[in-house]
This record gives sequence, C-alpha cells and structure tokens, in this order.
Amino acid sequence: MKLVTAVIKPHKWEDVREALETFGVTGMTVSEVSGYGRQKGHTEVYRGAEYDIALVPKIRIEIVVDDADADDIVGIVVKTAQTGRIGDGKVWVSGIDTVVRVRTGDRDGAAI
Amino acid sequence: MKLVTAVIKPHKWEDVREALETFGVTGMTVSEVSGYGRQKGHTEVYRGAEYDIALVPKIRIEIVVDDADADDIVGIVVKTAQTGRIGDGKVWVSGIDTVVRVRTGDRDGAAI
Amino acid sequence: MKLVTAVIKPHKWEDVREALETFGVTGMTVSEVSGYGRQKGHTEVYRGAEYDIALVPKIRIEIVVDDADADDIVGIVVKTAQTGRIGDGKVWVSGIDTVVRVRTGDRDGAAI
Amino acid sequence: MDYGLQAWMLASASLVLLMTPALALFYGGMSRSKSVLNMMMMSFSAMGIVGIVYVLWGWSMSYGSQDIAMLFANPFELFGLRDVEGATYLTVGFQLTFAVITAALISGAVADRLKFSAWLVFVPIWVTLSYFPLAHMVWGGGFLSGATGGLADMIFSGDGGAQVAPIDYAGGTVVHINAGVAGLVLALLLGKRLGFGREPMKPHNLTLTMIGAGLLWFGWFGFNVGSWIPGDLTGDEAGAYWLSETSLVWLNTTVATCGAMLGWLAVEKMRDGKATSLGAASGVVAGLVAITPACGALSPVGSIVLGLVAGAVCALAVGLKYRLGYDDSLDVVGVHLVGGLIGTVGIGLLATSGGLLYGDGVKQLVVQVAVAVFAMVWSGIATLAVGLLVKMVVGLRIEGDDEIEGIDGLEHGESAYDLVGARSGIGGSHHLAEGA
Amino acid sequence: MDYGLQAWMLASASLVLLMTPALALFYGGMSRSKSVLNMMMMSFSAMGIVGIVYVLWGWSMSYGSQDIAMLFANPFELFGLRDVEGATYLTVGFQLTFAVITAALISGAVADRLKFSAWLVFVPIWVTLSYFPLAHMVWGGGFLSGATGGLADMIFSGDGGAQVAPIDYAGGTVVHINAGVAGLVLALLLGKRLGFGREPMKPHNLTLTMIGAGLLWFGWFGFNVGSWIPGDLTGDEAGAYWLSETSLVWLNTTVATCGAMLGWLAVEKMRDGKATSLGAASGVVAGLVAITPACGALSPVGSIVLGLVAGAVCALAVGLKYRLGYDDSLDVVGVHLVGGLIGTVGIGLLATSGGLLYGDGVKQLVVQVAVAVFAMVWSGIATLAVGLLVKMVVGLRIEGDDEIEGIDGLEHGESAYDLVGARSGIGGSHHLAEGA
Amino acid sequence: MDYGLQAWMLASASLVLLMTPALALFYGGMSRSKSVLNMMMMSFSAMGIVGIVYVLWGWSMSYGSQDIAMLFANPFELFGLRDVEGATYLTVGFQLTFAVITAALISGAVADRLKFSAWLVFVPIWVTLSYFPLAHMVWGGGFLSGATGGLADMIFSGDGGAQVAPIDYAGGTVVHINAGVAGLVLALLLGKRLGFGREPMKPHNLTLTMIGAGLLWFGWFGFNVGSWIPGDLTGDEAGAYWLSETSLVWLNTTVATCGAMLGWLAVEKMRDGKATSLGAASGVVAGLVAITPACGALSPVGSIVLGLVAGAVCALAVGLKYRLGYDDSLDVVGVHLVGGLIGTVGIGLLATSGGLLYGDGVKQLVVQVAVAVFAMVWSGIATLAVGLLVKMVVGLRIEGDDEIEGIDGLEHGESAYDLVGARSGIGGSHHLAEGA
Ligand SMILES: Nc1ncnc2c1ncn2[C@@H]1O[C@H](COP(=O)(O)OP(=O)(O)O)[C@@H](O)[C@H]1O
Ligand SMILES: Nc1ncnc2c1ncn2[C@@H]1O[C@H](COP(=O)(O)OP(=O)(O)O)[C@@H](O)[C@H]1O
Ligand SMILES: Nc1ncnc2c1ncn2[C@@H]1O[C@H](COP(=O)(O)OP(=O)(O)O)[C@@H](O)[C@H]1O
Repeated sequence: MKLVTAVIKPHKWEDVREALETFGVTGMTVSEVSGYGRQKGHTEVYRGAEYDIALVPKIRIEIVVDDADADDIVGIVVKTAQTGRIGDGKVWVSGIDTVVRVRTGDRDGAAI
Repeated sequence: MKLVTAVIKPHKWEDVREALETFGVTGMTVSEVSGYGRQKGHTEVYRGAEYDIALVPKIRIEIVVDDADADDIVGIVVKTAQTGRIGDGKVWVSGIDTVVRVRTGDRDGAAI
Repeated sequence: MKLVTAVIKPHKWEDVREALETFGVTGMTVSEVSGYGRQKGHTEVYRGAEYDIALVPKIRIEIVVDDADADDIVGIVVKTAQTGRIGDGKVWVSGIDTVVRVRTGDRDGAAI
Repeated sequence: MDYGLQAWMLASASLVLLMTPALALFYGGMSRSKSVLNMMMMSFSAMGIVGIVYVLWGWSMSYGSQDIAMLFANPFELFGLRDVEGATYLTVGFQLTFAVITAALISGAVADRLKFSAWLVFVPIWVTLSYFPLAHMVWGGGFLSGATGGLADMIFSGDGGAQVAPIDYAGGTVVHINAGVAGLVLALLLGKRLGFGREPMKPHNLTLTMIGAGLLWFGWFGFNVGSWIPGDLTGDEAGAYWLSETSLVWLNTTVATCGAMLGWLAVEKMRDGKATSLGAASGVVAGLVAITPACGALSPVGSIVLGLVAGAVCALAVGLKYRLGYDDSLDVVGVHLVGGLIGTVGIGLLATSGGLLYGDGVKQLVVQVAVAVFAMVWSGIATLAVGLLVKMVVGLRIEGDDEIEGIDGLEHGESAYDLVGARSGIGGSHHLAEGA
Repeated sequence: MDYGLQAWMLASASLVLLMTPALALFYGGMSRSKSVLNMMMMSFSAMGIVGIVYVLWGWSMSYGSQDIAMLFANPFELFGLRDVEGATYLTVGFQLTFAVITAALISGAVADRLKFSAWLVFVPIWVTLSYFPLAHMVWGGGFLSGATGGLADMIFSGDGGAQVAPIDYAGGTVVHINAGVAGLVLALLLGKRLGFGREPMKPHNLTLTMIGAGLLWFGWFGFNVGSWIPGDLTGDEAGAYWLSETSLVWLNTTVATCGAMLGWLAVEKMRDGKATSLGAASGVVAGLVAITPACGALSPVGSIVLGLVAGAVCALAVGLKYRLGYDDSLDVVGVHLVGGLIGTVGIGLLATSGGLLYGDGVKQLVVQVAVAVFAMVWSGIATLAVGLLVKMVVGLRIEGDDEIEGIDGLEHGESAYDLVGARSGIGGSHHLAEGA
Repeated sequence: MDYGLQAWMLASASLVLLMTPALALFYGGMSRSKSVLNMMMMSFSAMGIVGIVYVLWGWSMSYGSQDIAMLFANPFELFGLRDVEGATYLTVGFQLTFAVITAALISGAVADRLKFSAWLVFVPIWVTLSYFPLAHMVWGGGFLSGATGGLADMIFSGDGGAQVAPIDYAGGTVVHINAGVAGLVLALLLGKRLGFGREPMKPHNLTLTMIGAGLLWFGWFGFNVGSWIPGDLTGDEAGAYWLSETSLVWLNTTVATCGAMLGWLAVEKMRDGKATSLGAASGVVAGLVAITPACGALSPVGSIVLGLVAGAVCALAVGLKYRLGYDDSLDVVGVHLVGGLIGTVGIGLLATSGGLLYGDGVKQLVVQVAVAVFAMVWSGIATLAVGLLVKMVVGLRIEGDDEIEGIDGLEHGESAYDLVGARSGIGGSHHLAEGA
C-alpha cells in the first residue's frame, strides 16, 4: 500500500476531487494547511505596523492507495492541480505497512 | 519505530484517547480534518441555491510507537472507534526511521 | 528522499522557520494541531462545570528533504525549538518514494 | 407630558424588541458551534410567532375588559386589535415585546435537542396558556394584582382591594419566574443532552455572549424604565412623578446590574480561583433579572445590595443542575427563576416603602412570596400541559445521531461558520513600517 | 409637542445611522471569509462619503427651494448648509442617514469583485444623480409627489394637485426600489463572480448576519416611525395625530416583519424541507422593506398580510438570479427591489383609506404603480450612466486571480480573522466541579 | 420642555452605557485570540466597579456642593446619594456612564499583560484621583471651568469669572485626554509586550472591531447630544435653545466622524497603498473623540474640517509608539490623547464664536491649550501615583510564560472560541436548486 500526500492550491481542490473520483478513488482525507515556499505570502499593515504574512493557504490531501495505482494518482493530481504558476504545490508518495477500515476491520486492499 | 495514523469520527475521540491511555500510550498528535468517502456529506440550501457539502468532519490522530506495539494500538483504535456505520474511518501504519524528543534530544524508544 | 515531521510549540515556529531558512530549506507545509502528552492541558470552569482541556496547541511542520539533509534538519529543529520544558514536541523522519512539484512535474531532488 | 412620554415609549418598545436578538446572541455564544443557529432560531422564531399571536388574541387575553375568573380576559373581544386605536397601538407594541422575550428565554433550557417543529408548536400555545394569563393576573387587574378578590386581598384584605398590593414593576413573575419554571419543566420532559455531565459542552464563542449581554443591558432600560404606570395621578402631578420615577428606575437598573456582575465574579474567584467572562455576562443578566420587579421600589444603595446578592446566589444556583440532574442547558432556571425569585422576594425586604428592613413589617414580604408561589404553580402546570401535548402531536426530541452531528444541520440545513483560510495567521513575522 | 418630537427625532436619526453598520454585518456575514471586510468597507465608506456630500449639496438638491423641472433642486442654493439653522440641522441629519444607507444597500449586488476605488467614485456621483433627485421628486414636492404638474396629477388631476397623492411613507421607492434597481444594473455591468452557480459561495458567518438583522430591525423604528409628516395640521391637532400615527407605525413595522419572517420560513420549509436562519434574517429584512412605504397606511392585520406575502415572494425571488443569470450576489434585487415593489404596490390594495380591497377603487393602485415604474426607469438610467462612467475612468472589476485569492487582501491588505489556537477545544473531557 | 428632555436623557444615558460594551468589542477584535476575553473583561469590570463607586462617592466628589480648593468636592457630603432625589437620579446615571467609559478606555494601552487583579484595584482608585477631580474642575465649576479663581480667569480675568470660558462640551479633556494620558503612563510603567515590534500582534477579528465602531458611533449620540447644558436660560428660551443646540450637535457629531474616517483612509492609501477596515473603524473613533469637546461650538462644515484633520493626524500618530518605543497596545494615546487634543485645541481655531479663524483672536485658543496642559499634568501625576501603588500592592504584570500562552487562560480560565467543525466548508460543490 502507498500513501499519496498532495499539497495543492485551495481553489483546485474541487477539480482534483472530481478527477480522482472519475479515476475511481473513493476515499481521501483532507485538511487545511499553510504553505511556505517560493510563493511568498503577502504584507498586511495595521495602524502603521507592517506584518509579513509568510504563509499561504493550501489544501493537503492524503490518499491511501494500492501500490499499482500510486503513479496514476500522482499523475492525475499533478495534471489537475497545475496552473503553471509558483505555489502549485507538491505531491509525495511513501510506503505504508497496512491499512484497516475501522467499521469492519478489513485490511489493505479491502480497506480502501 | 512505526507511525500509526488514524482517521476517526469526532465524537469517538474521547473514547479512543481513554482506551489508548489505559494501554499506555502517553503521547499523540491530533488534528481536525475533513473526510471524503462512502459516508456522504450533506446538502445545504441558502436562499434558493443548493450546496453539496461533500466533506464530513473527522479527527486525525498520529502516534509514534515502538514496532512491537503497533498492532495492538491499531487493534485498540479499531475496536474503540467502531460504530459499525459507514464513515468510521481508517487506520494505517508506516515505518519511520527515527523519532527525537525536542526537549531532551532523546531518540527512538526513549523519545516516546 | 525523506519526510521530516516536527511537532513544536507555536511560539517557536518563527525561530524554527528562520533557522531552517538559514540552512537552506526553501519549502515546507505547516498546520495547526493539538498535542497530547506529558504536558497537560488546563482546566476551564464554566458556570460551575469544570472542563479538562486535555490538548495543547502545537504547530506541525512537514518538510520533504534529500536523504543527506535529514539529520541536519532534525538537529536544527531540535536545537531551535528547545526550551527545555515539558511539551517541546517531537520530530520524526520517514522515507518517501518520490516527490513531485505540481507546477512543473519535476521529481525528487529537483522538486524541493 | 404626553409627548415626552410617547418619545420614550417609542424608544422603550424598540429597546425591548432588541432584547430578543440580543438574547439570541447571549444564548448562541454559549451553545456549541454545531447548534448555535438552532439556538438563535428559537429566539427569532419566537419573535415571528408571538408578534402575530399577540395582535390576534394576546392583547385581548391580557388587557381586554372581559375578565374571566380573574385569570385571563376574553381572547375574542379585541381579536386582531378590533376596536383598538390611537396611542393604544403603542401600548400593544410595548407589551408584545415582553411576550416575545419571555417565550424566547425558555429556549436556553432546551439547547441542542428540541425538534424545531416542536418549538414552533409549543410557543404559541404556551404564551396563550401561561404568559397571557399571568400578564392579566399581575398587570391586568387580575388575581395577582392588588384588586378586590385577588390573592393579596385574600391574605390582607384592605379597603377596595388588598391592603398591600403585590409589586412586580416590569416582570419578575410574569417574565422571569414564568420563563424559568417553563424552562425547568421542559428540560425535565426532554431529558438530558447526550453526554451531559461527561462531554465538554462549553461555550463556543464567548465574544457573542458578551455582545449579547451588553445589548441586553441596553435593551433592559426600555424594559424597566418603560414600565412606569401613573397610578391615579394626572396632569402635572403625573408629570413630576414620571420625571422622578424614571430617573430612579434607570439608576437602580444600572447599579443593581453592576452589583450582580461583581457578586458573580466574586463567587467565581473564591470558588474556582478565576473570574470568567461568562461569569461577568451572566452576572449582568442575573442583576437585570433581579432588579426587574424591584426597580421602582428600592433606593440605589438597596439596588446595589440586591444586585450583589442576586449575582452571588445565581452563580451558585447554576451549579445545581449537576447535583439534581436536570439539563437546564444554558441556565434559565439558575438565572431567571432564581434571579426572579430574589427580586420578587427581595422587595419584601428592601422596599423603601413596605420593606421589612425598612421597618415596615412582613406584609409585603408575605404577599410577594405568595404571588411568586402561585405564579410558579400556574406556569408549571401550564407548561407541563403544553409540553405533553406537543410531545404527543409532533414529538419533542431529535434522534441521538442527529444530536451528535449537530442540530443546525438537521433542522436548518446550515452550518454557522465557514472559516476556510481564517488561519493564515500562523506566524507571519513582523517588521516596523518604514513610513510609520 | 416640539420637545417630545425632538427627543424622538434625535433617537430616530441615531437609529437610522446605526442601520448602516448593521447592514455591514448583515451583508458581511453572507460574504465569504475572504471578502467580508470589503463588504463591510463598502457600507462604512458610504457613511463617510455620503455624510459629507449630503451636507455639501445633498440637502440642497433634495429639499432646497429652487426646484428644477420638478426633478431636483439647485445644489448650490444651500451648499454646505449655508443659511440652514436651528432645528433644521436635525432634519438634515435625519435625511442624511437615509441617503447613506441607500447607497450602502447597493453593495450587496457587487460582492467580491468590485474595485474599491470604483466604489469610492461611484457612490458620490450615484447619490447625486439618482438618490437626491428621487428624494426631491417623492418627498421634496417634486414630480412623484402629489403636487400640481406631477405624475399623479397627470393621471388623476385634482384640485391644486393630484386627486390621489402617491404614498411612500419612509422610502419604498426612494430607498429600496432605487437601491434594488441600482444593484441590478451594477451587477449586470460587472458580470458574474468567477465560479458563480458552480462553486460554493455560502455565508461564512451566519451569526453576523443574524446580529445584523436584529440591529436592522431595531434601527428601522427610526426609519419608519421617524418619517412622520404633520401635513397641514398644527398645534394640538398635530400632537394628537403624532401620538396616534407613531403608535400605529411602530406596531405595523413590527408585525409586518414578524409576518415576513414566517412567510419566508414557510416557503423554505415547503420547497427545501428546512427553515434556515439565513431565511429568518432575510425574511426580517424583506418585511421591513415592504412595510417601509406602507407603514402609515395599513392596519396591523393588513400589515401582517403584507408581511406574509412579502416574505414568501422574496423567498422565491432570490432564486431568480440563477434562472436569469445575473449575479446579484447578496440579493439586493430579490429583497429590496421586489420587497419595495410589494410594499409600494401593496398600498394600492391594502391601504385602509384608498386601498382596492377596502373598496376604494383602483386610483391609488394606478398611482402607486406609475410612481414605481418611473422610479425604476430613473434609477436604471442614472445607475447605468454612472456605472459606465466609472468603468471608463477607474475600471469596475478586479483581476480574476485577485478575486480567487480574495478581495480583502487585494483592496484592504487585511484578513478578517486570525483564529490561531481557537481550536483547543477538540475533546476536552468533562468533570463536575466539586464545589458546584 | 422637561418631558421631552427627560425622554432624550433617558435615551442618552442608555446610549452612553452601551458604549462600554461597544468598546469591549472594538478593543476585543484588535486583540489576539488568546487575549480577547481579558480585553473585554477590563471594560465589563470597569462597568461593575465604577458604577458602584460613582453612587458611593463619585457623584459627591464631582458635583457635590462642598468644593475643596476648586479641585474636587467632599466625597462624603452625598455619599451613597444621600439627599439626592427626583430627576437628579438620572443626572447621576448619565454622569456615571461617562466615568465608566473613561476608565474602560485606558485598558487598550495595557493589552495582554496586566494582571486582572491589578486592574480591579487600579480602576476605583484612578477614578477617585483622576476622573472625579477633573470632572469637578471642568464641569463642576472647579479650576478648569470659567469660574472666578479658575485657570481661565487667571489668564484673562473677566467680570465674575474668566473673560473666555474653556469649552469642553462632552469630555475632550475629562474623558479623552485623561484616558489617553493614563494609558501612556500605564503602558510605560508596565513595559512592552513580549515580542513587541517583532512578532505579529495583529487584530484577530476585524468584524468585531467594526461592530464595536458602529455601536460606539451610535452610543456617542447620547454622549454628545445628551451633554447639553442650558446655561442661564429658562423656560421657552431654554426650550428653543435646546431644539437648535441638540440639532446642531447631532449633525456635527455625524459629519466630523465621516470626515475623520475619510481622513484616516486617505493617509493609509497614500502611505501604505491600501485603505483598511481597521483604519475606517479607527477613523470613526478618532473623529468622535475630536468632535467631543467641540460639537457645540462649530458649524457643520467646520466639523468636517476638524474631522478630516483628526483622522489624518491620528492615523499618523498611532505609528509613534514604534518610534518612541512605548507599547500603547491598542492606541489609546494615538487616538484618544491625540484626538482629544485636536478637538480641544481645534475649538480655539474653529469655534464659530471665539475661534481664531473666525477672526475672534487667540484668547480661546490660549485658554484651551492651558486647560489641556493642566489636565495632562494632573492625569499624568495621578495615574503615576496609582500605578506605582498598585505595582507595590499586587504587582502589575503577569509572568512571561503566561503572556505567551495567553492571558485569557491565566486570568479567566477560558478560551474565547471553540470552533471545532467550523471548517466543513472546504470545497463543497454547488448545484442550482431545481425549485429555485
Ligand atoms: N520541501 C517541502 N516540503 C514540504 N512541503 C513543501 C516543500 N516545498 C514546498 N512545499 C509545499 O508546496 C507549496 C508550494 O511550493 P512553492 O515553493 O511555493 O511553489 P512551487 O512548488 O510551485 O515551486 C508550499 O506552499 C508548501 O506547502
Ligand atoms: N483511501 C483513503 N485514503 C485516506 N483516507 C481515506 C481513504 N478512504 C477513506 N478515508 C477516510 O476514511 C473516512 C471514512 O471512509 P468512508 O468511506 O466514509 O467510510 P468507511 O471507512 O466506513 O467505509 C473518510 O471520511 C476519509 O477521511
Ligand atoms: N507518541 C507520540 N506520537 C506522536 N506525537 C507525540 C507523541 N508523544 C508526544 N507527541 C507530541 O509531542 C508533544 C509534546 O509531548 P509531551 O509528552 O507533552 O512533552 P515532551 O515531548 O517534552 O516529553 C505532544 O503535545 C504531542 O503533540
């Protein structure tokens, strides 16, 4: 089993979700995170004091997948989330030993 | 060392925490996430426009554990968080190279 | 490639970011999480009912790095985030198979 | 004097109307984020329903001329305000706002679990069986007024009515004791929230609660200072009395509230080690409740004393539900019933004319207690009847799973907040602007 | 009577002024969290700009004595309030607050995408070309009043003016129809938000919207009840009339709003299965809008009926934008234009004196419709002219990327919330306090 | 006239009372989410404490008849309002609300780090040594009034008092300069927040700040327009004067505020490139502060000018703390001290009667400056004395670790928000309802 983690721009979430659904991904776990990278945040000025907001909002998606699907899924995310502008995000893949569905106790292939 | 990641229903967090504490887990890292899966979200209607809220709130727990404990911990989470209804969540296990306690610099077994 | 995950005290985030920047880390993904561990939360009393707030706010940092840098980065985080008081947090390292930059499709070394 | 009075009554009615949205905030902030909208909707819908019911038969039942057994008046006499005209429309409006908020107050006891349809059915029947009759009895010359044949007259009969008339300036019995008892009965009928006493059910947004408390205080000036009644004075006498009466009532309302806030905070500091913002907001409301019946009868210093006592006692009383095991979720009993009783009974002790501590004997005290007890019994029975009826017809409680997911989604299909991206604040760094 | 009236007018002007910050909350809560500040800033900046413009030439154009073609008055006559004195200053103040909120109302149609500089330029020109003229025409004895040579006089000529004078008590045409049309025109000029009809654009904070609705209701008492005009009565007669008129208007304003809230919720319940808090807040505003022109002409029961209809119809009307494809983001058209029309035309049916349903024929109805149509045309043309001008000079719309990132950051360099650590609440456990 | 006046004074006192909860919102929104409750609690507790102290000895010290050295009056003469009666109770109530808010204003300077116990001790002593004396000196016929032997009389002696009486209509010196100086002194005593000038300390909820600003503006009408004093007029003359005076003051209050909002925004736009919502809210308050002493002395156009200047200058002044290194956290100095000075001194220039720019010479200007300087010195010394006392007795500052964790938890054992699940909004998708 593999865990695909993708950090993308928030307004791309909807497109990514649709593309993954079409491919057959039925589950994932999503969270709001802040990104730090080449894409710089912005500056806010409050009553004469300047604040450098270094972080930009991102969406982080975690998907547990069969080994065989990992590459395709990475490809789909990269393709769909791409705008070509700095800050589009990263996707990474790591191995996992096992995954269990809490409701049934099913493991691995049967769990996702 | 292993990293156990569990995504569960929010109202089960309290029970899971207690069960893990009883087992002897002394630390974990928790976050609010949104889940996408078989359990569908709901629909909201605002002034005649319908919104399909695809995501449901979940709690994500990360626990770094000794290799030997991983299975037991997965078992405890699965047992405690189970309601038998769709959307109970997933638990997965991956290997990690090392863990360090920031306060002391202790590593691995001594760090958790 | 390695994934370094660090859970630290929120007010140390700024220092850690600076130290990592100095070292040459150009990107990371940050989120707010809650920690459970030796550092206990606190008690809140509302109209005669006592609440035990078990969790304390933490910042979670994920950094994908070259294998060679992982140890240094762990060292920097540990050093910078250390206050010596309970609750300073944990850092762990795990292996990842690959990382992709969404904007360009670059992989691994070129992607971070 | 009429014109100045009209100006103030227009302001007063508007102020009391504002109290119900203010209550929605006060209660809403104390709810959990998954049920704040339902909590606010109970207040808002009470405005819609009671406003209309009041015009249809509420005014007639409360202040119509066709008294029935000293308990209420004929609802059909002035149905739809038939035959009402002129400045009386404003009196109707002013009284309407009291009925609205009394119903809304009850909602605090049933947080998170009452079917919205049950609320919509409960409210109009409850005001009809409990509020309008009590308003008639206390203010409409009925059984709890000083009128001949009334309760006070039965106890100490006087010349053409009671020797000692019961005092309820602005609604200690009619509004607060009434709503408090109704909350208690409904909470018992409904049962506890899932996880009550075990899971965290702390306020989700204390800034809302504090805005609510501030606006309630503001609105309460209409409530109390608008409730002046000239008695049998006329002309210049009435005018002079108005000037002096409203001045005193305004000040008493303020300083009793100050006292109650400090009283509540002092209890918290001693008991829990910390004085909370929820305590300050709650103390404000407790003080306002307690001074409501008493605001015309006390001196400013007496009002401070009443406030201190009310704040301190209510701070203790809100813990009772855990001991006794009823889930009065947002403390309608602990604040409104207890506070209302303290004010109503406190008059018997602290009234500058009639109070025991001012050497005027126990008669006022006895009358006040008797009225309070009668009102509690009436309200209790009426609420029980309506509650059981509603339970039979539409059912009272939502499903357990829905309660866990949150009543906002179930009943209103909404979630209060959507704060995506409200977190970009993690650690930006800070530089001084060059230009500053 | 003067003194009582003055007291109430001071209160009224203050109440109407409060409505614009209240509107900022109402609209702000409906925006997304990335554009709430811009939404609020459009209201606040309208206060700043229109307040000053009104003193400079607004008063002169609306109520100056040098009428020009019955359409507006000479802006220079009383420029900077030259020659104004005494109690007239308060009349200026009161009227100023109406101009302010009318401009602010428009902002709901242009959420998330209008350049802030465009707004700052639009507002002063728009009030000059659309608001001041309409105020003059309707209330300043101009073309839409009952005066000789006016529209009503053209239709049914009477003795020294129209047989049947148009009725707009507090601004159904001048304020609501005017703002509604302007919103529609601007929304069309501006185009839809990116993702309109596809992406979620739901309210980010419904508690704000409900506070806003509560405060709007409160402020509206100044709006309606302060808009009394004595006609040709004087002395005691005027006084008696004032007492009775303000009483009726207060009550009508309240109960129409109650009705509209229930009307809106009923439509939602039937259509969507759930009654929402946004619906309650919207119903409140729809009711207030509809009763605005009619508040002095109807009976309380008539007001309830008007409210029910307005609530129900507006609840349906807000869906039109999806059918017809204009992005009136926060429903200025659906609530203010439609609600304003219902009130303005409803008078022709429900007025106790003059209404068709009261057997007084169709004349009032015809006049009301004619006035409404004329106002719509005027407002439409004026807004189009100003909108095109602003488009040419500073441009109307921000860049697409900026819209996606959020206009708050772009235009104000701010983000509304920074709630780091506002989440420590995940599952603490709960114990009863020993001491409680 | 009495009745109309009473109606307005009841409204005014209520409005001013509302200002303190409004201030709690204004300041609370500017705090960080870990200290918003403490910020709000400083305002609320000031209400509780000062309300009671005022009744006990505040009124006596300010307006008692037993003057002591023209500096204050005997605190025991009317202790507990002994011998006070009738309509005077309302005057007490009105004045009480001024004392309350003055104390509360100071809290903005000490955000995030002042022990709550220190605040509770500071407030009653500070009002006793600084507020009551200054109120007596300026409004109670003391040293800063036009009375014989007063400062103005010393400078330009006239017939039975000063030639030119100092003007402070509603509290430029007593309230704003006083609070501003006190804030500065306390901020210096207390030291900077940890991380001041380095870490982000930006407002956590600007919608709260904007609600607060809106409600402050609303409440300020009570503050200014209620502060009318008849001088030696009686009967009809006084009545006519009241009508005209209150009208002017209402309008001036409004348009100065409009001007200040625009002034502040213009400076931001030019300096930072963007006009912020915090700037609009701050400009509103700066304008209200500046017009406070001047609202009866200027023309509407003069008020606009004063407002523009005050807004622009305060926008620059709030940056001073970074240059000079005092941590006046929420800008009590930059807004209240600077704004109060601009208003107080601006009278000397812009007063239609007495102002330099109206050709009436420098006397008024000299008197205004002298009064302002004296008030600053008095307030500075008094605050220093109280501050040092409190430091000795209970200590001023919380521990560094507690400050980092947040003062809300430490002092009140609470957290403001618990928004679990307030984020389900990430990307739902959007379909049009069929039925809409
Ligand atoms: N080394 C990294 N480890 C983890 N996340 C990273 C890393 N570098 C970048 N990111 C994430 O990817 C996002 C985009 O990166 P950025 O450098 O801004 O643009 P790009 O990927 O287009 O070069 C960042 O906001 C951050 O969330
Ligand atoms: N492939 C996956 N990868 C990561 N998380 C998943 C995956 N599938 C499901 N989840 C998480 O598990 C939760 C429950 O899954 P769901 O399909 O709704 O029910 P069940 O697990 O009971 O079949 C989801 O809300 C999501 O957070
Ligand atoms: N076994 C664990 N797995 C994952 N996160 C942990 C674990 N133990 C602790 N943590 C995280 O580290 C933080 C600090 O741990 P704690 O026990 O309080 O202090 P310390 O690390 O100084 O001993 C916790 O708040 C939690 O977020």
